[in-house]
Amino acid sequence: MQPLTAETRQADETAIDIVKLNKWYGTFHVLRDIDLHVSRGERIVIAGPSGSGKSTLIRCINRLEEHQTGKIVVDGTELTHDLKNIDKVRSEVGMVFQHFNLFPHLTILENCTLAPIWVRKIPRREAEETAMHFLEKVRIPDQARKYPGQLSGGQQQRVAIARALCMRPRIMLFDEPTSALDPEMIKEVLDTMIELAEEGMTMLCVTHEMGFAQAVAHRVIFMDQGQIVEQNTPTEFFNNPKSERTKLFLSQILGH
Amino acid sequence: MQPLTAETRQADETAIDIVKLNKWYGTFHVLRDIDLHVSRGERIVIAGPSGSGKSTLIRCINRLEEHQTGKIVVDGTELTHDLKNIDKVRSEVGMVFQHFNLFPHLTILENCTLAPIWVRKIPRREAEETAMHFLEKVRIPDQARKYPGQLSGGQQQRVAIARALCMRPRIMLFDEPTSALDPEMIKEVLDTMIELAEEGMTMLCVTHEMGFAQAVAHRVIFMDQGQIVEQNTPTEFFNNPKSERTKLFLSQILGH
Amino acid sequence: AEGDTLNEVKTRGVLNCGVNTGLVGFAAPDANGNWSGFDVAFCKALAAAVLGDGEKVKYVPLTGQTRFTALSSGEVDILARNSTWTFQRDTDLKLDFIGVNYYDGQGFMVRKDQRVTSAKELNGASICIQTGTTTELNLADYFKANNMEYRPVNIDSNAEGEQQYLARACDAYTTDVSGLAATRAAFADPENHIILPEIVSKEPLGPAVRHGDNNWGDIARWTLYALVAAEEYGVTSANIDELAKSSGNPEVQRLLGATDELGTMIGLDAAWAVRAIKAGGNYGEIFAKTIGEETPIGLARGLNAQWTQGGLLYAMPFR
Amino acid sequence: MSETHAQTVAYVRDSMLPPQPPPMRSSGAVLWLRANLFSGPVNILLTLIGLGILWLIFDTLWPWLSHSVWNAGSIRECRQIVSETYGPEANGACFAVIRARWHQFVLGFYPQEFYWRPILAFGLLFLALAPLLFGASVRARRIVLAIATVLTVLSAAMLDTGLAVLAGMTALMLAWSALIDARPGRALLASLLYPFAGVWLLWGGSLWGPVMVLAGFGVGLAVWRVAARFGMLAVAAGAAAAALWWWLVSAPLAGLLAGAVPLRLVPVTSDQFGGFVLSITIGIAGIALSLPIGIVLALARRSDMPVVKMLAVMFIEFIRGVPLIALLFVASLLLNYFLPPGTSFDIVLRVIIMVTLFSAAYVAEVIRGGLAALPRGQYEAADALGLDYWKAQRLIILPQALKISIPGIVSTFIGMFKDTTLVVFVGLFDPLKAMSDTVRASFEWKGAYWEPYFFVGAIFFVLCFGMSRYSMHLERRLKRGNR
Amino acid sequence: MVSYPGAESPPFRLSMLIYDRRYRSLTLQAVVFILAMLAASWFINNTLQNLAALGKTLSFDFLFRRAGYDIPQQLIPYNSDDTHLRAAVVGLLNTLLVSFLGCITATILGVLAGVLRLSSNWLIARLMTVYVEIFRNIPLLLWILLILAIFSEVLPPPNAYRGDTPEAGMILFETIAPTNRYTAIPSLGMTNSPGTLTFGRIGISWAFITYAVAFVAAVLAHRLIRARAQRVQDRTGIRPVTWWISLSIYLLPLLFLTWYFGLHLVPPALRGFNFADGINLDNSFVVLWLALTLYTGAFIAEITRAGILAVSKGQSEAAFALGLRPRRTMSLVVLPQALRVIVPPLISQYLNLTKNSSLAIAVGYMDLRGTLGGTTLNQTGREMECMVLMMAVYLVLCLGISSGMNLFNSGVRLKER
Ligand SMILES: Nc1ncnc2c1ncn2[C@@H]1O[C@H](COP(=O)(O)OP(=O)(O)OP(=O)(O)O)[C@@H](O)[C@H]1O
Ligand SMILES: Nc1ncnc2c1ncn2[C@@H]1O[C@H](COP(=O)(O)OP(=O)(O)OP(=O)(O)O)[C@@H](O)[C@H]1O
Ligand SMILES: [Mg+2]
Ligand SMILES: [Mg+2]
Repeated sequence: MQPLTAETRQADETAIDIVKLNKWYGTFHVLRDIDLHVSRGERIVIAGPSGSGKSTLIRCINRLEEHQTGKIVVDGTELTHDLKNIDKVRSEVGMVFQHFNLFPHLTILENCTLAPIWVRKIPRREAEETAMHFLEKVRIPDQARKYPGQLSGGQQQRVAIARALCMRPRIMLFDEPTSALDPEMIKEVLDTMIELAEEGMTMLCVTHEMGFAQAVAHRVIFMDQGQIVEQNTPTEFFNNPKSERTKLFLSQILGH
Repeated sequence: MQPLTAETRQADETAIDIVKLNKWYGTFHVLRDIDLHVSRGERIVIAGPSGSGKSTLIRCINRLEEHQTGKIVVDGTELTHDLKNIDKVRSEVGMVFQHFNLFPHLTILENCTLAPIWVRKIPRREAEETAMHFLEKVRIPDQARKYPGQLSGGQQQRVAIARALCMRPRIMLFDEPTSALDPEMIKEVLDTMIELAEEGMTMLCVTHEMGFAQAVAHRVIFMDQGQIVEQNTPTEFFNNPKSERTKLFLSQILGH
Repeated sequence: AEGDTLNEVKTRGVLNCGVNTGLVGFAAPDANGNWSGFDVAFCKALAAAVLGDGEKVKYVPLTGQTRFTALSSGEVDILARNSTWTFQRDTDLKLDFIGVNYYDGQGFMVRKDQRVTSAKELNGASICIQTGTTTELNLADYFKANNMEYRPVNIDSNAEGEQQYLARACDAYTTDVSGLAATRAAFADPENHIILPEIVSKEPLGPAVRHGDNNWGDIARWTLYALVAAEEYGVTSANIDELAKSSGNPEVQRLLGATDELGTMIGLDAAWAVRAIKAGGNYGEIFAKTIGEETPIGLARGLNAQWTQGGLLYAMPFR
Repeated sequence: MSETHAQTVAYVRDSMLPPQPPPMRSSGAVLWLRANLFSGPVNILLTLIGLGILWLIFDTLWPWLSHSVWNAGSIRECRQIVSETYGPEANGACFAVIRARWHQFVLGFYPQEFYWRPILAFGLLFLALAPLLFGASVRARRIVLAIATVLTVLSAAMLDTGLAVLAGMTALMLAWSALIDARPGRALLASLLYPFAGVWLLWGGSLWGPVMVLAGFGVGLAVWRVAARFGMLAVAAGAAAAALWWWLVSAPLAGLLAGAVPLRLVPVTSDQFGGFVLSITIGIAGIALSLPIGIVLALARRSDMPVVKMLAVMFIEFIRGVPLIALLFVASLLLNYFLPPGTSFDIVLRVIIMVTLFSAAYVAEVIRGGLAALPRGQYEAADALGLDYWKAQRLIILPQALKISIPGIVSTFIGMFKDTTLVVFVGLFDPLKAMSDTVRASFEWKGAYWEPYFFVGAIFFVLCFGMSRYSMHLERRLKRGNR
Repeated sequence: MVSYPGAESPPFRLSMLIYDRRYRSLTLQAVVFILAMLAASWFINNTLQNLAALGKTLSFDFLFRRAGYDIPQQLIPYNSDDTHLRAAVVGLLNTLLVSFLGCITATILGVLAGVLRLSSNWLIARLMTVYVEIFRNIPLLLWILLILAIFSEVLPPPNAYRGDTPEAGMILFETIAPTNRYTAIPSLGMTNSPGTLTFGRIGISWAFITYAVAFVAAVLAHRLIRARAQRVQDRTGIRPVTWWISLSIYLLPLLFLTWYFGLHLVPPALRGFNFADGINLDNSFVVLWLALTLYTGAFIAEITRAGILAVSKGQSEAAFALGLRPRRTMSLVVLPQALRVIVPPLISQYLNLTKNSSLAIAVGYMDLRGTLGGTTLNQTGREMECMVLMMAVYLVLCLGISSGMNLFNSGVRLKER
């Protein structure tokens, strides 16, 4: 709504800016000097061996984890200890978890309208309309009155995506969204994500689904031991890995 | 040790002989007129839809379930109510469960030595050596002092295999040994089983891992509604199924 | 502090009176929860004197163990629960006994077929005793002094004591003689039980108030004396209205507020004593109605007769 | 691989076998006996022992029960009737004492003409609880409502309640039931009003008292709503407003209103409470008050703020480390010392406070277990959606944690309800000991030991067993997951 | 705190007290702490004022005054001339005694009932269910009163044992006389007593010490034998039979000492009103013990059952599949796992039992509440001091038990990833 001055445009074009991010668990150094700049509309896939800090990085972006040094600026708001900033960032950033984390005591529709109603203070009627819109988008509008326990894993994960979208976030984070699913269901979820990607949503996605990465990512980031080891376009990354570790990793995941 | 007369040779070449086996749960007829002859060294994969009685059949063989009519002869011993026979059969037959069923309060090594010491009355030292031997075989000798809870699923299942092997059984039964595992771990376990197969162990395995079946099975048995519907060599079974049900089933599991 | 209790009671409109949880004749609720008995009658008289209505009493049943604390913590305004006046209670426990309404002594009850005739023969006996009472201490002292042994069977209430004694879980039941009589009276076969002649202690029972509020103590004390004096001068609930108008005895006139307004000196009105006496009658009437020889309890006046009759009851002069 | 066996194995079933009935082995009474009672020497021995025990119990209880007398004026009469009918040696129960005094065990010294009030109060309790406890199944709820209504009106009718009052009761209960059935959302609100109605019915007095207390909550809520933007400050402001209301406004206003419209029931004081009315009042007040306190304590104990956590731990461990009797003695002996000089309030209220604190500590531990059982993912998902701490607790965490904890909470409640018998030791008339003693203190019923225990025990058993069955039913329903 | 290289902290602003996560928590805690302190000081202030108004002061002097009352059951010598403190200790020991014995018997009963509830015997399983449900759903107080009534109404008075044709007879070879006051059991007598060791007023018989030493030695020897058997098994795989050696290690010294000291039972005999010579176990004690046992046993039965059911069926199946016999499966696989589930709630039942023992008040058993919180409180009027002291003792007891439980828990927790 504001006229785009040079500065706001600058901020407007940057979705996430991470500078010299460091994080420790106790004395264990999980994230080491991470620098990452994500532009609006960019889609990034993060890969790497288990324990390399991918989840931690993602979770730092909406402050599910606190970082110790460095700077994270999300959509123009710097993440500090200030609660207002944290709230602001969280309502701008949607997150989809590996294990869905739907609220089992609420119906699908209630899952989707809860945050809009209580955080965004949107009237219930309106929130429900939005929710149905996104449920249609993930192709399960008919399940709206059911409870999460009654859906299959793939459906649940799609609900989780819809739930995040209902807050109309500018950025979506995915932490291995398909790895807890049975093979048949993976495809449903990936399809939904690809559709989202096509709409130009800014996305950060931790995943090992290489097909997905090839299809939608602008950039693939490879992490190991808490550091970004390599980043590149998907084609380059898969066909022409530079570092030894990346090669080793790719041979493992593609091998099996 | 005995000279091989015609009879003992006969018995010696037959590992399991099942004749007209029928079993009911209450009034529910789970196993219907099962006839199955397994020769020594034979490797059989049992497949079939859920609830078709695969597990029940396997569990009848080492008398975890009682059958009502018919005859089961394992390694020359008929399973009756006679406790001695049951003990004998059980110490000849190793079993690996879907959910591993390791003893969580004992270390890996203790899990493996418990039965040899208390059932076979083997000196501890010797039992431990055997256990280490088999743990090496499943490639986790370094975990021997840990507790099951500290291992990954794949490692746990391999321990379960080692535990069964420590009793030096002549026959191994597997009940969906990989279906509770994450995809990466399935391979570890299948590799171990293939190795076993190569050593000529008699094996009955309930599984839906078709790659495994193709690679090691002599015979695939397809069950439905408590009956053996079709059996054939893996190649024939997969490429040229005869019965309608088999075709339907194969289209489902291979489709995904 | 001074004057507080009276004001509190007046504003509250109800007198909180601590009574026994159930001792027939002294204080016990009937099937409808109406309390009656010797101690209850005193509560009523006091309430009538202070509040003008003998029914404005809330009875707070107290066990032997909770009674004094209930009084000191202010839960009750007065404790009318057959409690013995002792030095320690009067001083260390910070209570004020306002007088004696029943002169009692501790005795023993045994069954006749035991052929015991004296407490001195009770060596080695099991004796039922209510915990938290002076009888517990007296018993210990008595047996010690006589170089005898006994097995205490501790009980929590009179009802339980009765049950244990009747079941022969103890050879003797000890408590105040009045209590023994009341208990025995309720037996199916009172004739088979005797109360031994030894009285092992003096048990002057009386109502008590908290230390520190002397005015309230005065009110309670003189209400008690009013009841006693009324008997002495022949004032009864029947003739009191008449006497209040026409008595020739100056003491009675003062007592009944016809001449001197004694009541105002203690913060009440002139007719306080009239109301107190009318509530349940004078001391003698109350005694006769609740525990006297006509009642199942069947206690003789004995020590509790007026001093003029050879007893110990002696009201201080109303002057 | 498979060449050795290839030729022999090919097999296709052409027709499926139909299921057969099982062979005749697993049915028949003799077989059942054999399998369940006499399946081995150990089992035969056990069965014989069991039969022996059964016989022993039967042999002692049956003559006593079968020779029972229901119509007599006193225990002596009872004994006479028994020995006349069944011979001099016979021993029979004298349930006449229950017949004569049952109202005393149940209703204590509550004034006879107002018996309908406690009965209505407890009848309404079921209506209040129905939407909470039996919300899942419409049928179960209707059954409970119908039974509660019919029983309430019936028992009131049996106790000589006036026709007008009866009609009023019936109308009220039917209307409320209809509300529950038609508008469950509204019914929940009505349930919230119940405590005030219950208090008014039981203790009587002016209706304006409870209404003013209720209004205080309304005022607090309104202030909080208005100031909601300020977060935590709003809560403080709401609490302060409510406190001010109760402290300054409510009493005079209530007096004023009572002057204008005297909605009054005859007051009944706590010393007239006794028997099961007392137990149930203490029990229900205790659980209703201890739940919120327990929740706060549980949250505090799981808090990551060390001071808050430490205070909660200290409180909980202190309460749990001390016998209830000691706390009751504190209520009766010491509580007055802790309050400003001159305050002295009802012993029943004091006992309720202590019982509340006591069960709050246990409830807190149960709820803490429920909270711990929730997966971390639930907290994280709530965080990620931008819900703040209190919203997350209220909307996401507590509904789930409480659901998990219901069985534990119910068993805490059962324990507490049983413990209400201990109030006898501070001079209150509990149904078990004090009431029995009182009844036995009368000349007619002296010596009736067993019958009162039998009667009171049976009522306790029915109530507690009912509750425990209910919680088991819930447990099963919860295990099946969310529908 | 660990400090991190390059961690900078922004300047402090007042609004951070509420909006900064770190400070907000501090603010909140400060507020809560101040409120708590205010409340506490308010209570304390009130108390002091009230006490002052009554002219009472807090003082524990009364503990050292003469108690003046007798206690029926005493584990250490006590008479009415002793101090209130000693009376309180006698009461505490009585509490401990009934709690300790109650825990043991309740465990035995409860475990038995719990296991039998799972028995395949229909009748026994039902009977146990009935037992558990009846005892769990009726107040403990009723059980205490009921059992007390049974004891005092049904059992004969000592008098009934008198005369040539007594109405009642002693049981168990004329050694035990249950009466409605106490159960008279034989005491131990010695013809060849080695004397006693005395500490102040507490005496311990040398014979007892000798027995204790012999028993401890036997336990140690038994352990050695077991260890040796284990070694033999480890070496050869076959466990030697040792039970008869162990048995004789326990029994032989016992028999020898008994012979040497001339130890024998002295049966109770009726003298005057009561039995003498033997030991009289007061009914108040026996009734409380029995009621606590039956009541807590019902809860323990449930715990046991749940614990056994908690071990998944897969565990015993796996053991069967390995050829282990049911008995071995129970002892090697199921029980060790069930114990982990059983012990924590079991301990909290022990806590409950200990606290419930304060219901001694209903039978007049002189426990801690009966002495310190009962007669002493009443005679001295020191309610504040007595209650505080009594609650402190219970608190210490309970916290002691539950910290023991925590130790056990952390010791046996299953190792997880
Ligand atoms: N709360 C925690 N406390 C201590 N260490 C932790 C914590 N959470 C994660 N870690 C450690 O931090 C490292 C990085 O964890 P992270 O979950 O980010 O890895 P990841 O790359 O997402 O791995 P995966 O593919 O297994 O999910 C791991 O070594 C992990 O053990
Ligand atoms: N203990 C039991 N009591 C009654 N019915 C049982 C029992 N165990 C299994 N069944 C039933 O017997 C049938 C066969 O069960 P079984 O476990 O052998 O099937 P399965 O072929 O192994 O299936 P899955 O692939 O799901 O493991 C199923 O219908 C099952 O519901
Ligand atoms: Mg991760
Ligand atoms: Mg199966």
